Amino acid sequence: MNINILYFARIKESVNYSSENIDLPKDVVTVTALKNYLALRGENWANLFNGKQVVRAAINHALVDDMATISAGDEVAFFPPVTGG
Amino acid sequence: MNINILYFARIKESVNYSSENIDLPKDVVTVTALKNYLALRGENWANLFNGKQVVRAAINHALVDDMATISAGDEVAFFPPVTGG
Amino acid sequence: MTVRIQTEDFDLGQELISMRLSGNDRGNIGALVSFVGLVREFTDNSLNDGDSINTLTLEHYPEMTEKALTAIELEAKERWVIIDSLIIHRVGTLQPLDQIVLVAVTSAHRGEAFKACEFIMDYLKTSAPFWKKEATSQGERWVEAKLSDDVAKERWK
Amino acid sequence: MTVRIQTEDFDLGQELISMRLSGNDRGNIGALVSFVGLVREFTDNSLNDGDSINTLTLEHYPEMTEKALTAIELEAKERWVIIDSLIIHRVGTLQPLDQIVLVAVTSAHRGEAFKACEFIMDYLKTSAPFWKKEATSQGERWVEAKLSDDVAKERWK
Repeated sequence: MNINILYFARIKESVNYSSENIDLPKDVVTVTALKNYLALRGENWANLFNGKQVVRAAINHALVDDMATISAGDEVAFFPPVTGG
Repeated sequence: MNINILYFARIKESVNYSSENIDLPKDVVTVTALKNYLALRGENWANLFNGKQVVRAAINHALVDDMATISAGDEVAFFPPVTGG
Repeated sequence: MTVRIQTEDFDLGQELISMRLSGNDRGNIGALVSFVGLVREFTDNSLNDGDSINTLTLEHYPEMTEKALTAIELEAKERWVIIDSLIIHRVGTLQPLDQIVLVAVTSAHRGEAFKACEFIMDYLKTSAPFWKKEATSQGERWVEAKLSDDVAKERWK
Repeated sequence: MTVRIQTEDFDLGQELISMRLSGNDRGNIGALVSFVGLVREFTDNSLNDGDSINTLTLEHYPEMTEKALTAIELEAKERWVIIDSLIIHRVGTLQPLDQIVLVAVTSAHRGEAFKACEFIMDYLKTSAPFWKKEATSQGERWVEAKLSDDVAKERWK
């Protein structure tokens, strides 16, 4: 399925772009699976998405945990813990 | 001993004056004793100081409880529970 | 630490700007918490709920008031790490929608400023010598102290 | 209930006057509690405490930010009897002493306004998509999330 991914703050700087549109393999249907899939892209990505750093996720502008399910057309965002206020 | 007494708010209106300078009998040395002494002045005073209404006291501008001791020259104030803010 | 008792109104925006920007410690201020108490248009009590208020008159005990409020500020400063605090309390005759009281606290972090500000208000409500009298459509009436204010104060013991 | 995300500064006094005096319920407002978050002059963390801050830049997730803040306001309105709430959060590049965020809450009674205002700040700190980057004398650095903010949020559960 096809989704949009957005990256913010430290993570955006680390992967060096802010958004992408990708086709996911059929078995990538949760946030955890998507993180594992992205971690395969190289060292940079592995460091971010191997679970040693806290990477928060939102689906369609709502915070979700890593077990959340991804659907076709979703906007998935990855970012560090928030620090506003 | 000689002291000043001040009355505020509902109590001031009830006794109909705001301050007085009086000589206390020797045995009137606590707030409780002073309240009991004032209660003897008549029905108005009895209603206020017989313990059925909450009447707070301050000595020299500090809130005190009824067991506090009064000294010559003190400024004793009587008032209802405060309602500022 | 400042305490002001006054009949005139105060400019809330100016007071808060001055809390933010005056003082040598201004660069350490991360949080400014303020409370403003206002005169409502209707009475709110069990006896005569909903009478419309014409005026609210605040009496106080001048020689004691500032001392009592300063003692509350000092206690807040003992309990929390705060940078500055301000209390302005009006006396005299006010109208509905008027400002009655301002309490403002600055600190490096928000938790301390929130706690100190609410503490000051809870103590002011129960130990500073002010008394309110409402003039309503039904006549004049001294405002009764609220049990809920005593309960609020008890939390801090 | 209002949420504004903006690069420009806000006039704190005007915003609070407008909370007090606009709205049909203004005659019921007895309490106005506000929080302002400010840029400090020095960093404050275990790694590089005390570096002087030149600028603080706030990034956010535009499509999500307003939705997240509105959800927090709605939750506050579910939990406490409040009259109105306002959140203004700035984004972009700020200087020391600048205002970052305003949260203001009106209610009939102070307890509810204090709780709702602090609740909104605690949730904003931990669930609204903003990220701060400090430019200091030692270079640029993303601000780390604080465990104390998670603890503050847990209190409300």
